[in-house]
Order: sequence, then structure tokens, then C-alpha cells
Amino acid sequence: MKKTRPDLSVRIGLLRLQNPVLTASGTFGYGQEYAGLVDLNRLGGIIVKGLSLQPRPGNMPPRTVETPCGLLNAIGLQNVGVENFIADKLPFLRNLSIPVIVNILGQDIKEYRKLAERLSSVEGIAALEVNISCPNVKAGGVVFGTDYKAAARVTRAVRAAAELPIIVKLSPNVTDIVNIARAVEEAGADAVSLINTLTGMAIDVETRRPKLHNVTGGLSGPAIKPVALRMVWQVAGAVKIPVIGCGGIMTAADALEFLIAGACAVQVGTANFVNPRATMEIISGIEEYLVRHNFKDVKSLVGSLIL
Amino acid sequence: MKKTRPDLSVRIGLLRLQNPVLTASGTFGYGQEYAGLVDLNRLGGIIVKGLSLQPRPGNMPPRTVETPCGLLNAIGLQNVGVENFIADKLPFLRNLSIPVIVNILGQDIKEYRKLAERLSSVEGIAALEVNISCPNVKAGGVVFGTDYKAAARVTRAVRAAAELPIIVKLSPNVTDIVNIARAVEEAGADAVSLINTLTGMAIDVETRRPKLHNVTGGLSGPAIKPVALRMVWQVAGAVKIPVIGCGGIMTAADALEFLIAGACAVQVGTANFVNPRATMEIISGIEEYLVRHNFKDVKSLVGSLIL
Amino acid sequence: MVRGARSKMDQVTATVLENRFVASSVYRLRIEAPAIARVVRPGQFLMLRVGQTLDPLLRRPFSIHAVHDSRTVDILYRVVGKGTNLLTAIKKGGKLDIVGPLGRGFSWREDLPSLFVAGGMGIAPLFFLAQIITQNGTGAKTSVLIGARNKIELLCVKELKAMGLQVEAATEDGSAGKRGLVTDLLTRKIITSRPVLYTCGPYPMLRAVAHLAREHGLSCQVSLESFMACGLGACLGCVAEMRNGDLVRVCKEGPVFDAYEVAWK
Amino acid sequence: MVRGARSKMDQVTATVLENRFVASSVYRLRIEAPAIARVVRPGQFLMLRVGQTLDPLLRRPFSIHAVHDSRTVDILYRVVGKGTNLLTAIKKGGKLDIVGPLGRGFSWREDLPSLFVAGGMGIAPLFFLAQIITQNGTGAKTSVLIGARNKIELLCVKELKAMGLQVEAATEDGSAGKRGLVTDLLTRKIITSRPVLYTCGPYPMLRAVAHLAREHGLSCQVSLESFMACGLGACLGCVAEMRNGDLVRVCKEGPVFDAYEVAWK
Ligand SMILES: Cc1cc2nc3c(=O)[nH]c(=O)nc-3n(C[C@H](O)[C@H](O)[C@H](O)COP(=O)(O)OP(=O)(O)OC[C@H]3O[C@@H](n4cnc5c(N)ncnc54)[C@H](O)[C@@H]3O)c2cc1C
Ligand SMILES: Cc1cc2nc3c(=O)[nH]c(=O)nc-3n(C[C@H](O)[C@H](O)[C@H](O)COP(=O)(O)OP(=O)(O)OC[C@H]3O[C@@H](n4cnc5c(N)ncnc54)[C@H](O)[C@@H]3O)c2cc1C
Ligand SMILES: Cc1cc2nc3c(=O)[nH]c(=O)nc-3n(C[C@H](O)[C@H](O)[C@H](O)COP(=O)(O)O)c2cc1C
Ligand SMILES: Cc1cc2nc3c(=O)[nH]c(=O)nc-3n(C[C@H](O)[C@H](O)[C@H](O)COP(=O)(O)O)c2cc1C
Ligand code: FES
Ligand code: FES
Repeated sequence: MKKTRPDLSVRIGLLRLQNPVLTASGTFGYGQEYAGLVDLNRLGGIIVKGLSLQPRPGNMPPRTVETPCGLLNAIGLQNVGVENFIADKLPFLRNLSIPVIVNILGQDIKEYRKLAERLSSVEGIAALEVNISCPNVKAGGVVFGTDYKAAARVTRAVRAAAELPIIVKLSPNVTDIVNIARAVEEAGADAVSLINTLTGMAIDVETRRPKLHNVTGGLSGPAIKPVALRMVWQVAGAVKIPVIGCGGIMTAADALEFLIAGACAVQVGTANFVNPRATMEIISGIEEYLVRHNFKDVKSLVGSLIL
Repeated sequence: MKKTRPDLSVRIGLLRLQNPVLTASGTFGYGQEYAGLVDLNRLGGIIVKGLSLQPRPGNMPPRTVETPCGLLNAIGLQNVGVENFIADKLPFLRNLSIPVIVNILGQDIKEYRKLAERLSSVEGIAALEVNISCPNVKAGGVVFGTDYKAAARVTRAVRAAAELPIIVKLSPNVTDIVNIARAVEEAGADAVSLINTLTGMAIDVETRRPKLHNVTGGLSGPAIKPVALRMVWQVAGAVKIPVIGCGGIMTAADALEFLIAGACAVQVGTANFVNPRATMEIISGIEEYLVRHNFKDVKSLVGSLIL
Repeated sequence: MVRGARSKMDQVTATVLENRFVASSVYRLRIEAPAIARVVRPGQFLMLRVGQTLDPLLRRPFSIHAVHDSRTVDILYRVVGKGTNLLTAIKKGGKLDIVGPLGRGFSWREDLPSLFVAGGMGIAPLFFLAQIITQNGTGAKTSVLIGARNKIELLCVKELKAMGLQVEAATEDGSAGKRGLVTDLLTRKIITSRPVLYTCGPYPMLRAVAHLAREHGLSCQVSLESFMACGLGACLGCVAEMRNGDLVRVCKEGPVFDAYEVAWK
Repeated sequence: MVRGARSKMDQVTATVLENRFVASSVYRLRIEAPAIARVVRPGQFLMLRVGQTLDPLLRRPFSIHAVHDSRTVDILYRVVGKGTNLLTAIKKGGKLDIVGPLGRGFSWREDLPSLFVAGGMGIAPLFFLAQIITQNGTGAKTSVLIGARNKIELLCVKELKAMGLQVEAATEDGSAGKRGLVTDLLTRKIITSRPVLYTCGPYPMLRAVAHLAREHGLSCQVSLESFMACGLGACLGCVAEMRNGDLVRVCKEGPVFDAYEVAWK
């Protein structure tokens, strides 16, 4: 008897994804960089590199360093700025058949609001991901992500300004992530995504200098997966809005861990560097798993952890 | 011209170590387990498995699982209890020529105080390490480590009860580790050690059950080194008391990173499992480095990061 | 009775003499490690560093499968994941970082009949015990019941017979020996003789053997498996629950236990 | 002028034809990868997955060293750390996961004399450029200045001479060619001819060559190195500062740059 193919689609508020596999902001450029390697239209969606109001030059190099099973980065939110994005990058993305989610970062609430307004006014953007958690921007950014009141304030401002679904991206560098997740839920977020990078550091013992020009950076990759999974599980058990899991997902099995823990979608980040085809393999792998375990859809798997 | 050997000794308050390499609590048993593999008397010191007032059975298995470049554990502070320790384990340790540091964990302030009193009354203990950060004990433990007021309270209680140097071991699962470090410094700690494990989780996707019986556990090993190093650097820049670095140290180069970042000693944990000779190789490696870089002593290296 | 001894352990760099495909996904690794070969006892194990980098991070535990000439040690391993996969890449002449021998092995009676019950890779340590018992040759009868999924995964049968042991096999698909489980063979066997049981294999099999042993009042030793981070008794990770409620370290108090003492789940 | 082209990149599984020790700690890896061999241009590079596990995590970048028959590609690599160490273990017949060709290579003029200035492993990509320039053979004179620490680390000299190129060498210890730095050779050379410079090697050497080129008003192309996490232009990690203040991606806008545009430190 031939089985019907399982339904991979998921909903994040009003946003429908054909499958739960998104690309994580900052690890997939503006999509185009992977066009030769990945069938972009097979993705659940693309989250583009964090955008600010003005173009940002980012930090001086060195900006990246490898650590055991991890990557430390201190890009410093280099980006083309919202207007150049709309003019130069969005046309390519708009031509894709999948949702494009724009990750935004402001220095203060006003900037977040302006970004949300501007991006709501153009065609071709499916949702906003509000980055309140980038550890590499000295002013603003990190404060919002580690204080639940500030996080709620940013969320409310973006909520009021945007006509798009809003995903708030949480920082793992906190004592109580559930507290922050609840605050942004209450403030009107349609979903939360987690985790962003853990703040870390590396030193070159021969020169006795930091390996990153910025001294500290954000740790991503498989090294952080256990922490990410724990936080996703905690948050999924505490909020009603959808949770998007992220952190160290390299394979379908990794993605499945997050789905089982309660994430209704996942973001693939550093894996894109290691294996450009990672997202494609993860989508296929999830489908195979659903077939093998007799799940008719991915929704039935979400949060199905047996305790 | 023959060089004189560099001086590896360091001081942690009143405590003098012949070299800066300690074994991390819970990863070296009560010393005896490694007697056949390591020349114990070459160590800077031994920190024994966390002790509680009463013997503790610990969590049900499975208690450990490997993650990318890391180890998740949820031992649940299984230990023989303070009286059995004194009767059965301390005699062996006392016969060594190196300092023995006892890691203690209470369910409440009273228990910490009693432990400190009892251990101060016996011979052969050089210092106490106050574990306020174990993520695997449901009541007590974790609360002290993540709230600066509670951390200070425990420290004051142990300080008042103990006639020994006190090292307070900090949890990395906090928004602001500097805040906690300052609070315990003010409360009378002679030193701080960091980091304990990051709380993490792993799921077996085939059974859809957590890989640890306790669901969550503590992540250690090279995966966490960048986070540990960052925290040590932050804390060393903010407190006057000595900082002992810990987290993912596998090699002499790793240990040197922590010393350069400002730690005046290091603890080697998970590495003992991977390479029982790790501590010996690290001690030799630090010495070689000092010779090669013309440092006359390890103290000159501590905090020598060039920014 | 020969006690399940603890031998002096060490961390040694052993030379690989052979790393050979045996059958299905099973390999036999032969290493030169005199320090270990001289002191190791049946049921003990080694912790092998299987790669050169930090992933996989931990050592992997493997039973001693055989010892030759007090110089070389055999390990019989099945490829199940990334560590065992990496192990297959180590060539003759390569070096392996090994800690061992570890744990408490079997305690055997050479004057009583022995019955080995092995499931799958469970034959690995029992083979060494068979080697020692037949070698010392005090003569009490030893038989082996061995089970596997299929004929290909049925290991060491020829070698065991060559030692003069009586071997009965069962396979799940019936491709060799009786169709069924090794415990089916056991049920019949126990009725006809009253041997001491030594068993190693998958948990459900061990439990079944332990129950049968208890029913028939037979002495039974089981070799347990557990996830081991250190193998040295230091991490307290590998514990198993005993009937008296204690959580004991499989790597130190075991891996071989008296079946009666284990709290079977 | 032949533009430093970008070719269509792909992720391919290539077969290793040879992985041979050359000298000192340098190896030559020859792989069968027609899809890459057909389109790759001098100065471009590949990202290689050097191990099977998650440590090392990232791919490693290597220049194309030579191409044969539009089917095979050579890489010349020095063992400097854990990734390159693992690479040496890959045997003939093994498979390698490769992404490429990547980056923007050299833009060369076949009608003007070329002068290659290579330091250490810098010869790796310049060799491929020499191959192409001499192959097309439009005839303008090409010479090579090559420097290394010592005679053993002086690579490819015989092969370059066999291509008909004039090669001058310098070693730091004087064990071959002139004693000193390759830039010493360059100072003399520039006075006697006015070639286009193509250079690759350690940063201080590149900077010195760039300064000399500027002093003498010569056109100069440099191949820069940078720590690369993705090699695809996606992570923005590998940036180098340009004279105009821009931070540009070495993996995408480079690795070959006009020496005048780089902000030398
Ligand atoms: C005392 C003892 C003796 C053993 N003897 C043998 C033997 O003789 N032959 C043989 O083929 N196998 C033996 N095993 C099992 C063997 O250790 C595992 O198959 C091996 O560790 C798997 O490694 P991997 O990286 O390939 O698998 P992974 O990809 O890591 O995981 C696959 C499976 O192996 C288990 N495993 C992984 N690491 C360990 C570890 N450190 N300790 C215990 N289990 C682990 C995992 O839980 C998982 O179920 C023994 C285990 C123990 C505890
Ligand atoms: C465009 C480009 C072309 C190159 N071509 C060649 C070549 O043809 N032959 C050759 O021998 N080498 C070449 N290199 C250098 C080569 O990539 C490094 O030597 C190699 O990555 C080191 O890996 P490892 O794991 O052995 O070293 P590690 O132990 O990781 O580190 C040793 C050194 O290598 C550097 N390194 C490590 N990873 C990278 C990376 N992803 N990108 C850049 N540098 C890194 C580190 O910063 C460190 O200084 C090239 C580099 C670049 C950027
Ligand atoms: C090079 C790099 C750049 C990143 N840039 C951004 C960014 O602009 N905005 C953002 O919200 N997260 C950014 N991140 C974080 C990732 O989106 C993701 O949250 C994190 O890397 C953890 O996932 P991973 O382990 O799968 O990479 C960046 C990560 C990396 C490695
Ligand atoms: C198995 C295990 C048991 C541990 N038990 C304790 C403990 O009893 N008390 C304590 O303070 N820390 C304990 N720790 C934490 C370690 O002392 C150390 O802080 C942590 O593992 C990070 O260092 P590492 O990465 O070098 O292992 C334990 C760690 C492991 C892996
Ligand atoms: S494996 Fe560490 S105590 Fe047994
Ligand atoms: S290496 Fe990622 S942008 Fe260049």
C-alpha cells in the first residue's frame, strides 16, 4: 500500500510555511549567495541578514574564529541598510515562491519602529524577525534582549508599527529565558525564535591577543545545541505562541529534536557554511522520519516529547 | 646559558598552589580513582566531588550523554555525605602533599553552614569550594547561583562558619555573572571559580524521550570553552579576589587562554575522562610556554591579555 | 572460585596489528599491548580513544575479546555510530590510546559446568572467558548458547567449537541454528543440567536469562552495558540500580554483576 | 585583459587520485572533479570538508594549484593544524566533499610581461596562473621570483622551469638561490623591466610587494588570505579593509585584489 506523503507545512501565526526549515539570519546572506547550491524554492523560508536603518560597516576583522564544534563571530551587523536592501536585494527574493522574513535591528526603539514601518510598506516580505539579542552591537541591541521590560517595549513598538507577523528573536545570555519569552508574548509577538548566539571569546596564546578584533563574539554551531534545545523546550512549555528553534542544527535528527521539544519550525545557521546542502537534507530527512514513524504531518510531531 | 625553571606557583588568598592546575569537582572522584594514572602529588591541588551533609543517591540513569565536543551530565550530586567522606576518603587524600579542596553543596543556608563548620574541624582540608551553581539539584542549589542576593547570603554564612579559605563557584546560566561575582566578593569570598556547567538537554529522536533521565543536565567540555573564557575575562576585570578558570580546558593552550584572560589558576574537568593524563600534560605545557616566552613565573602571565 | 579481579590499569599507546572486517558490520581489532595483556581478566574492558579530534569527545568502552601470548589483545566491535566508524579507519601500524584494563570481570568456577549465553556482540567478552576456562582445562563441561539476528551476525561459532565447546545457536530469522531467541535454547538447556550461567548481550535478553536463572536457582553472572564517560569510577555517570536500591557504577563495581543483585526493569 | 572571472560554483563529491607528500610538510592532493576543472580560473579556490566529524567544524579554503585535462584539479597544501593534518589521512580512492570554484581570481594581460612573486605556499595559485599563461602562449615574457625559508620549502621550481619560465629563488637561510627575502630579488628586477606583478604569500611580503609596485608605478595583483567560515560571501566574516574604507569580502570580491585598492596595515 502506497503511503501518502506526510504534510510538512506549519503555521506561524498567519504565516504558512511549506515545511518547517528556515535559514537563520546572517548565515544565508540575502539568499542569492546560495542560489547555485540550494533549490531556494524548496525552503520553508529565508530569513535574511539583520538589517538596520542605515548601512553599517560592521566590526574590523578578524570577525570569525573556529572553536570546538563551534564558530565565534563578531560581524557587528554589517549590512546594506534598509533602503539598499529594498532596492538591491528584495527584487531577487521577491521572485522566489517562499516567504522572506526580514531580521531587523535598531539602536533604540525609534529605529525598530521606523524599520518596521518601512518594511511593512513594501511588497514581498512575509514577516519580521526582531533581533533583540545581537551580542556584537555595543549600544542598544543586547540590552533589549536581556531585560524583559525592554524586550516587551521593543515588541510593542514593532507590533504597533508593523502590519506583518512579528517574530521576536531571543538571546540565550540570560538567567531566565522563559521570563523574556512571556514578556514579548504579552507585548504582542506572533512568535518567538531562539536562540541567538552565546557570548564567547577566544585568545591566541602566541600573541596573547583576542582572536576576534571585537574581543568577544557570538558562539554558534553544534557546540550550543544542547543549550538551545533546553531553552526551546522551556519556552515552548511556557508560551502559547509558536516557538522557532535554532542553534547548532546540522542534520535532520537535530531538527527533529527541536520539533519534538516543542518548536514548530527550525532555523538552520552555521550548518549552511559547513554543508551548503544542509537545509535540503534536513527537509528530506524530516519527511523520511515522519513516514518511518507514521506521522501524517509534522504538526503531530511538534512537542511530542515523552517524559 | 641554562635558564632557571619558571616559577609555577600561585596564591589563592592564603592558599599556595605549586602550580595553577586543579582538578574540577565531580570529574576526578576523590582522587583515588586516578591514582594509577596520574602522579597526584604533581597537581596544583584536587577539588573533590561535591559533598552534602547526608549521602545522596543522585539521579536515576541515564546520567550522561555525549554532545558535539561536549558532555551533558545529570549526576544529581550523588555523594557519600560529609561523614563518610571524612572517615573513608579523606585519609587517602590527607596523605598527599598537595592541597585538597572540598566542594560543598547544601539545600539551604543552614546546610552550607553546617558543612563548612564540620569540614573546618578536621585536618587535611585546604579550602572549601562552595557550589552555588549545580543545575541538577531541584531544590536550593540553582537558586543561590542565579540571584546575587542569595549568592551573597550563602557566602556570608559559609564565611562565618569556616576557618578555611572559601572559593565560591559560579553558575554561567545568568544574565550578568559580574554582578554575582561582585556580590560574593563583597560577602567575603576569598576567590571565585567559574564556570560550572551550562544547562542543556538532548533528545533521542527514535524514542522521543530525553537522553537524560533528569531531562536536563549540565554541559561541560570543549564546547563551552568560549563561554567560560569570556566570563572569566569579564569577572577578572571586575573583582579584586583571585579568579579560578574552568570550562573545556583540554590542553595547555586552553589553560593558557584562561590565565592570559585573568584566571590565576585553572580547573580541569571533562578532560580527565578523555585523557587521564591531561593535567600532567597541561602542567608541563604551561612550563614550556613560560620558558619559550621568557616569563619568569606564571603570575606575570596572569591577566596579560593585550587589547 | 576465581574472583572477578581488578587489575592494575594504565594509559598506554598500543600498536594496531590488525583491524579486520569479520562479518556484517563487525570488525576485529588486534593490538599489541603487553602491559594490558599480562594482567587483564575476562569481563574487563578498555576505554579507547577512537579519533584524533574533539568529536567524538569521549573514549569508547570495549570488552576484551581475547588475549594471545600475553602480548596482544583482541577487541571485537560492531560499527554502530561515529566512534566505531572512525575506528574502522585505523590501519595496521597505527597507534591507539588506550586506558585499561578496567572494571570487575567474571568470577568463575572451574569445577562446575559453565553455560555461556551470548546475544549479538555479547559473545565478545564471553569468548575470552571461554578461552581462559578451556585453557586452564580443569575439565568441567562448558557449553555455549549463542543468538543473533541472522547467520551472518552469528560470530565466533567455529572458534568456540575449535576450543572443544558444545555450541548451540539460534537466529531470529532461522538462517542458522534454531529459529528464535537464544533464551528459547536456554529454557530447554537448564532442565537437563545445572550449570553456572555467564551472560552478555542486549538488556532484554539479560533480564530473561536472569529470570530463568532465578527460577531454576542457578548462579548467574551478567555483564551490563551503560553509557560510560570515564570508565574509571570518577564521573558517577554509568550507574545501574541494584535490588537493594543502591546505584552502583557499572565501570567499577561491574560491568559483571551477580544477576540476583541487579534491579531488573 | 582576461578578467578575474567568477565561475559557476557547485558542491561536489570528488574522488582522490593522489595525496602525496612533496617536501617538508607540504602535500599535493589530486582530485577528479570535472565540473570544477572545466570552469575554474587561476586565483580561485575551493572549500574542502577535511574530516567526517564536527571537529574541525568548518571547511578549509585551498587555492587551485593546477588543472589537468579539464578533469583533475591539484591542490598544494601545507600541514599547519588539525584540518590539514586530517587531510593527509585521505587516501587514493577516498571521497572529498568540495565546494567551488569560489572567489574572483587573477585578471591577466597576456601581452605584457608578467612577474610572479611567491612566498612560501604563495606559489600554489600562481602556479596555476603560470600554467594558463604559458599554455595560451601568446608569448609575453613571464618570470617568477620565489622565496622560502629554506631549500626544502622552495616548491615547484623544476616544474616552473620546465614550463619555460625564468625562475629566481631566495631562501632565508641561503640554502638555495640568493640568501634573503624574495622582495630583495624584486627590488633589482623592477629596475630592469616593467612587468605586471602577480603576488601571493605571507602578508608582510604582499605589503612590501604592493609598496614597491606603487613606488615604481607597476600594476600589481595580490591574493589575500583571511579566515573563511563560508567562502560563499554569506557570513561576512572574511572582510579586508580597502583604501576607500570599505570592508569587502575576501572570498567574494577577492581573494585577488588590485594591490592599490587594499588598505595595507
Ligand atoms: C563495558 C562495555 C563493554 C563493551 N564492549 C563492547 C564490545 O566488546 N564490542 C562492541 O561492539 N561494543 C561494546 N560495547 C558498546 C560500545 O561501547 C558502543 O557500541 C560504542 O561506544 C559506540 O560508539 P559509537 O561512537 O560508534 O556510537 P554513538 O554514535 O556514540 O552511539 C551509538 C550507540 O552507542 C552508545 N555509546 C556511545 N558511547 C558510549 C560509551 N562511551 N559507553 C557506552 N555506550 C556508548 C550510545 O549510547 C548509542 O546507543 C561495550 C560497552 C560497554 C559499556
Ligand atoms: C583563499 C585561500 C586560499 C588558500 N590556499 C591555500 C593553499 O593553496 N595551500 C595551503 O596550504 N593553504 C592555503 N590557504 C590556507 C589554508 O586555508 C589554511 O592553512 C588551513 O585552513 C589551515 O587549516 P588547519 O585546520 O590545518 O589549521 P588550524 O589548526 O585551524 O589553524 C592554523 C592556521 O590556519 C588558519 N585557518 C584555519 N582555518 C581557516 C580558514 N577556514 N580560512 C582561513 N584560514 C584558516 C588559522 O587562522 C590558523 O592561523 C588558503 C587560505 C585562503 C583563505
Ligand atoms: C556569521 C553569523 C552572523 C549572524 N548574523 C545574525 C544577524 O544578523 N541577526 C540575527 O538575529 N542573528 C544572527 N546570527 C545568529 C544566527 O541567526 C543563529 O541564531 C545562531 O547562529 C545560532 O544558530 P546556528 O548554531 O544554527 O548557527 C548570526 C550568526 C552567524 C554565525
Ligand atoms: C560528571 C560531572 C560531575 C560534576 N560534579 C560537580 C560537582 O559535584 N560540583 C561542582 O561544583 N561541579 C561539578 N561539575 C562541574 C565541573 O566541576 C566543571 O565546573 C564543569 O564540568 C566545567 O568544566 P569542564 O568543561 O572542564 O568539565 C561536574 C561536571 C561533570 C562533567
Ligand atoms: S563511567 Fe564514569 S563512573 Fe563509570
Ligand atoms: S568567508 Fe563567509 S563571507 Fe567570506
